Amino acid sequence: MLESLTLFGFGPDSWGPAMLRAAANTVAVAAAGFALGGSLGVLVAWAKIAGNAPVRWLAAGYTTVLRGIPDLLVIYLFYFGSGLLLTPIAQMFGAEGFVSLPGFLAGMGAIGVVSGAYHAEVIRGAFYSVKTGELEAATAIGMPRLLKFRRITLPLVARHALPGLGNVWQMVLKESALISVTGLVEIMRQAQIGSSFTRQPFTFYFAAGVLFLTITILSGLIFNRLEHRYSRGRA
Amino acid sequence: MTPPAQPDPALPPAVSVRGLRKRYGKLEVLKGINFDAHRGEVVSILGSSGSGKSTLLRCINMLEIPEAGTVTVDGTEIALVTRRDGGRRPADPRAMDQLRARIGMVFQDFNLWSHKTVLGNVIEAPTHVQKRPRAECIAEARALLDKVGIADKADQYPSRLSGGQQQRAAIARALAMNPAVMLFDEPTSALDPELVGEVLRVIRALAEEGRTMLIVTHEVSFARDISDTVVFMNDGVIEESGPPEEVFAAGNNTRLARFVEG
Amino acid sequence: MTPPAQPDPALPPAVSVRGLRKRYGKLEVLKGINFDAHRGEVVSILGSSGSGKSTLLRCINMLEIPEAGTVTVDGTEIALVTRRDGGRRPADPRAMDQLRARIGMVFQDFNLWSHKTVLGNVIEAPTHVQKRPRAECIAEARALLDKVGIADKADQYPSRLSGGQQQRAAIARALAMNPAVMLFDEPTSALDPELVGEVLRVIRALAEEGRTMLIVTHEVSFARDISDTVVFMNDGVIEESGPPEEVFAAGNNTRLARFVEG
Amino acid sequence: MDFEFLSQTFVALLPGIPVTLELATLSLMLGAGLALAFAVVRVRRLRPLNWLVIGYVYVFRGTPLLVQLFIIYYGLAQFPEIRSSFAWTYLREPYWCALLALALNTAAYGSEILRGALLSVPRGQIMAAQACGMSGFLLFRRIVFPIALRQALPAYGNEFILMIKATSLASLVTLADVTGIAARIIAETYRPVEVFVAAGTIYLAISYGLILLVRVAETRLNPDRRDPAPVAGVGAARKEVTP
Amino acid sequence: QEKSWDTIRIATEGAFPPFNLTRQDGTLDGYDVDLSNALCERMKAKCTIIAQPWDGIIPALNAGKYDAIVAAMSANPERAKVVSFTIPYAAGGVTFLTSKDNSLADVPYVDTLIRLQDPKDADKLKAALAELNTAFAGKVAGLQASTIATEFFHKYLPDVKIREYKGNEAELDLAAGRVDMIMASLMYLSDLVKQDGRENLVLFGPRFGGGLLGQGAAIAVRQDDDALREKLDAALEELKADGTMKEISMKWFGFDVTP
Ligand SMILES: Nc1ncnc2c1ncn2[C@@H]1O[C@H](COP(=O)(O)OP(=O)(O)OP(=O)(O)O)[C@@H](O)[C@H]1O
Ligand SMILES: Nc1ncnc2c1ncn2[C@@H]1O[C@H](COP(=O)(O)OP(=O)(O)OP(=O)(O)O)[C@@H](O)[C@H]1O
Ligand SMILES: [Mg+2]
Ligand SMILES: [Mg+2]
Repeated sequence: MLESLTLFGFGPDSWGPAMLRAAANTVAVAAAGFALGGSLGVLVAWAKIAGNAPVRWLAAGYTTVLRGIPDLLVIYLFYFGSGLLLTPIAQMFGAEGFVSLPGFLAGMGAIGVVSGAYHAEVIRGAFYSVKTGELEAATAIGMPRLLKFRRITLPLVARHALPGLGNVWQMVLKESALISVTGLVEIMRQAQIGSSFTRQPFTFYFAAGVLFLTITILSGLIFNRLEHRYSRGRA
Repeated sequence: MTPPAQPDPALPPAVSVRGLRKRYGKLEVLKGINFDAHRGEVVSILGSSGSGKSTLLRCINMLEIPEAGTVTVDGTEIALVTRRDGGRRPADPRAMDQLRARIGMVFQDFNLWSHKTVLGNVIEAPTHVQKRPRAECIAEARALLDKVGIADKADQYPSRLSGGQQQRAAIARALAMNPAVMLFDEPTSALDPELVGEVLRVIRALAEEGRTMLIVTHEVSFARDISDTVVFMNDGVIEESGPPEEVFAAGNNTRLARFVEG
Repeated sequence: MTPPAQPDPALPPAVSVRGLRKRYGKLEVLKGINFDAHRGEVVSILGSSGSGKSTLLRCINMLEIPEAGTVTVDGTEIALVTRRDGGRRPADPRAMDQLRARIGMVFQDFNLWSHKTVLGNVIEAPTHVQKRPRAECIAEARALLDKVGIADKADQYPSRLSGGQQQRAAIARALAMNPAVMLFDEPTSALDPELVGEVLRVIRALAEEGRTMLIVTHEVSFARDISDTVVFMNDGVIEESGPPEEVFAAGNNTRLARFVEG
Repeated sequence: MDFEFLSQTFVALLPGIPVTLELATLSLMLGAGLALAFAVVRVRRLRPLNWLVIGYVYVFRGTPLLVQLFIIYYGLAQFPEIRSSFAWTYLREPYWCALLALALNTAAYGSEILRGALLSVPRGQIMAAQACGMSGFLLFRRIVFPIALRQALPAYGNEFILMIKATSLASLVTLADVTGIAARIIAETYRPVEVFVAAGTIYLAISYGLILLVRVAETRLNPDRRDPAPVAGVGAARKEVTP
Repeated sequence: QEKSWDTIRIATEGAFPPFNLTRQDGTLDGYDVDLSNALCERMKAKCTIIAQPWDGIIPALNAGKYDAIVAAMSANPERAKVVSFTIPYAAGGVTFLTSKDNSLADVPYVDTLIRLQDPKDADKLKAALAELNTAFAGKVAGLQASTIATEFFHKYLPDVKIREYKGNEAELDLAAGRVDMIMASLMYLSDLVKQDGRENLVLFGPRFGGGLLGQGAAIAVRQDDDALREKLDAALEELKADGTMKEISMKWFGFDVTP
């Protein structure tokens, strides 16, 4: 116990600040990826619900493939594959050598497209539990699509989707650990670095768990508030 | 009882329906409906349960797209285009929305927005569709809620209201847009006789302002009191239509007579 | 019209309500309700919207637990115990269930189970609460659906039904349990006059079989035709009760008179 | 891309499939049972169990599965008491540790999904059942659960697929599942993209089978949603019971 | 066009002390890092050193994320198929570790290098493997995946049960008794046993090198970057010759690892 205090306190030899910096990276890459995934998810859910056959087919392909393949593959493709794609483009513009996405962007992109598939499923499920009549009432009163979406559909869907989105956020948060192959120092990578330095893997992975738990508890508070807000008027 | 302002047949009809057909799967619900409603005219639609009355109202503002036929509102036909899969859709969604904003609708099952209070339900469309100043909308909404007798429920959520209160909130919501045409689907079903009288008075006042009204109702006496025209639907077609005195004249049509007798 | 079978006052009342009080937050909805309904008696409950009629029905089979007062069904008082937090709950849940199985209820907003077909809704309780053989239940259910005129909709899901069809499905569901007491919350609100007449006949037949019926309704003529007793509620109390001829006698009570006139 | 290498890798990965499938199936079954029990505890607020479950869910949703696996596998092993106890016969084995961690993890997620679904069952539908004399388990089994399941299914489908992929963490405690074998091939050949494509195909096939199963279940549970052709706009794609 | 290589991006793992490690403040340090800096100074090149986790260290090189890997990477034939190696800059071979209460602790530590494909060592190798095969009966080895140790077991001790770990967790399972031994680089293991709390760990068995174990640690570059490799080779020769390499080695290992 005392030993871990000196390990994670704030002295010069302490791993506390490093772990906190890593935690900030985790939150940043997860939040950016979650936001990207959320936007994608809304689009894809919408395509699945209201699209014509080819659009629905595409959307189904997307959610099936991205949920089905290992996340690490997506990250590899984003991180290593982006070079293959970007280098020729950059060289056309006169750049030299290799050009590819920085770790953070590659991670954010990978998390975004993967979590987009999960977002889409959650949102789709939530949409089906909204009463049609309430949406029809908005159409009947002459709301244009976007307005209806923003003022009526979104809040009603949010009410049902929030618990599921909470799950997706938790998933994304932890998926960020895989981003370390890109060299981004997030919590799990920092734990690995610390454990190899001190040769105390268990202590570091335990600390990583505590950090993750803290982040989830804090974000859980936000989700609870949102849930409360969107459940107003519920029978 | 004073008769409502006379509709003016010189103008084009406010709502004109021609050859409307709608089916759900194998079930043909509307089998070619034709009728006109003139400006300021109150049309009651009667008919047995399942005869397609709600479906007709829903087709008029294109909540359901009819397979065939046209709907013309205020001289403009609602243009539909045929999709590749054979279904149809509104040709110009923007124009469709603008039109819908001028057609108020009170649903049979109210469909109040559950995430908004009663007041929120009423001011939603005026503030966001018509983009009028919020304070003005609130003042008007409160007046409307007062008129339908639920001013004290303005800040409640719909799930906390009794059936009749929900119905009145739905009426207030439709009126708040100040629509030229109103579609009422059984607007008095959950109301007590006192309130039915109240709604009757409101509808009459609206008709005098020149608003056109299509009212689905089961209450023969209500229809008799309020309508310029009564339409009797049966099995997907209009079987009878005309001024109430004529339509309700005994022996006119056995099906209708049986219907009215109960 | 033949009067319904006479209720027998020698037996204990089928339903007896004493000092019933119910509040939602600050709003006191029921302010001490007392009344009896004898075996085979048809009691109509009238009252303006929001006066607490639906709440009263829900309290009778304890879907809402009243803050004070007792409900006695067939001589057995529904025992409530006070919880630590001050609320009350049924003392014996099993006995409560058995009692509820003998009280049929038709809700104002139907509440059909969305995951079951119409037939599924009707046979659910007979097969699983009464545990009767499925084939028998199905046969009975089909007969009931035929009686209310929606035999052709037996295999549809509730979301595909018109308002009146849903209401009839709900009535069939309640009847399928063959209950001794029936609570109807506006059973004819979505029905056309023809069907209202039909339901009136059904209710009369049920009364003749000795069933007790409490019917919330807005239709004065319906209440007049069908009831042995009319109860008029206003603002959470019973303001008037007695045989229809007496209650509806003009000038009896200004509030009621105004209510009936509309 | 080198297709010969790809197909060789594919064949080499095949023996991992049973391990992956077995871990996923067992942990999902165990987890779903626990999840349902936990969700009921939460919805009915059975104290003090309620608090325990809240804490449990927070911890298991709030930490990476990797950490959970580490703590169960390496953490518990640090205590000589455990190593000398009966439990060590199981905890000693990576397989049981992985199964335990996976099941506990999915139970936490599943219980949240089911809780949300249970809470979304319309009150009117429950009241209608109570009015018929249903209560307790009968009410739950016949009305509440089927309605909740319809709502929960898309989200639980996500969870199934996540678990298929989560089993890959078992390779970290030395199990030779598909990922475990893939990691070994990568270590020998340094061609991660090809190997991941081969492994990805396998995971995708498994997930796709699962998605099909879930879709069949969804249409069976929502017969009223089998509309012939959805009409105009988002709102018209389905019908729900009118309130 | 030909690159002049006056700027070079170098990757190291940053989690394999004392070769390379990351300090609390995020700075990289260790034998590899000091060596890299010395090399760059010698080549008059501007260098940036970045940390890259081991899993992706070779793919990222080939994807062009950086130009060279200096991460205690053994130059073995398998890897040489996908990257090209400079001359080795550290050699110590690989050996075994167990805990003192394990019967393997009785196998003596043989502080001489057995070269796998060297004909001179063929007899020694045969004898050693025979001895190990009997000693290892019923034992389990814990190895880090993607290392030469795994390949060694596959080829020379195929009957011994092994478990593969992603990182250095095999040490934990050695402590828990789930595995009986670890095989890793001598330089890494000899540093490990010096740490606090590892008093019950001992080295045992012979030291192996050469063959599939490679000639020792070398720098990896992309296969078509011959100019860079030659430049690095030249600089390494210089550092070897003038004793700089020995100096760095003494600082980090306490003994000379120069091949
Ligand atoms: N859950 C609730 N929370 C708060 N207030 C409620 C709730 N349910 C009902 N009320 C209020 O209680 C009052 C009585 O409601 P109730 O549904 O019993 O009326 P009712 O007599 O059935 O009216 P109607 O004829 O319109 O159906 C109403 O003012 C209503 O707003
Ligand atoms: N979405 C649907 N799918 C299939 N059939 C439907 C659908 N909606 C309505 N129907 C059927 O169409 C017919 C007409 O329904 P509609 O709601 O228009 O009747 P209505 O005249 O309004 O009846 P009520 O007076 O009972 O409200 C009914 O038989 C109904 O079952
Ligand atoms: Mg209708
Ligand atoms: Mg009511």
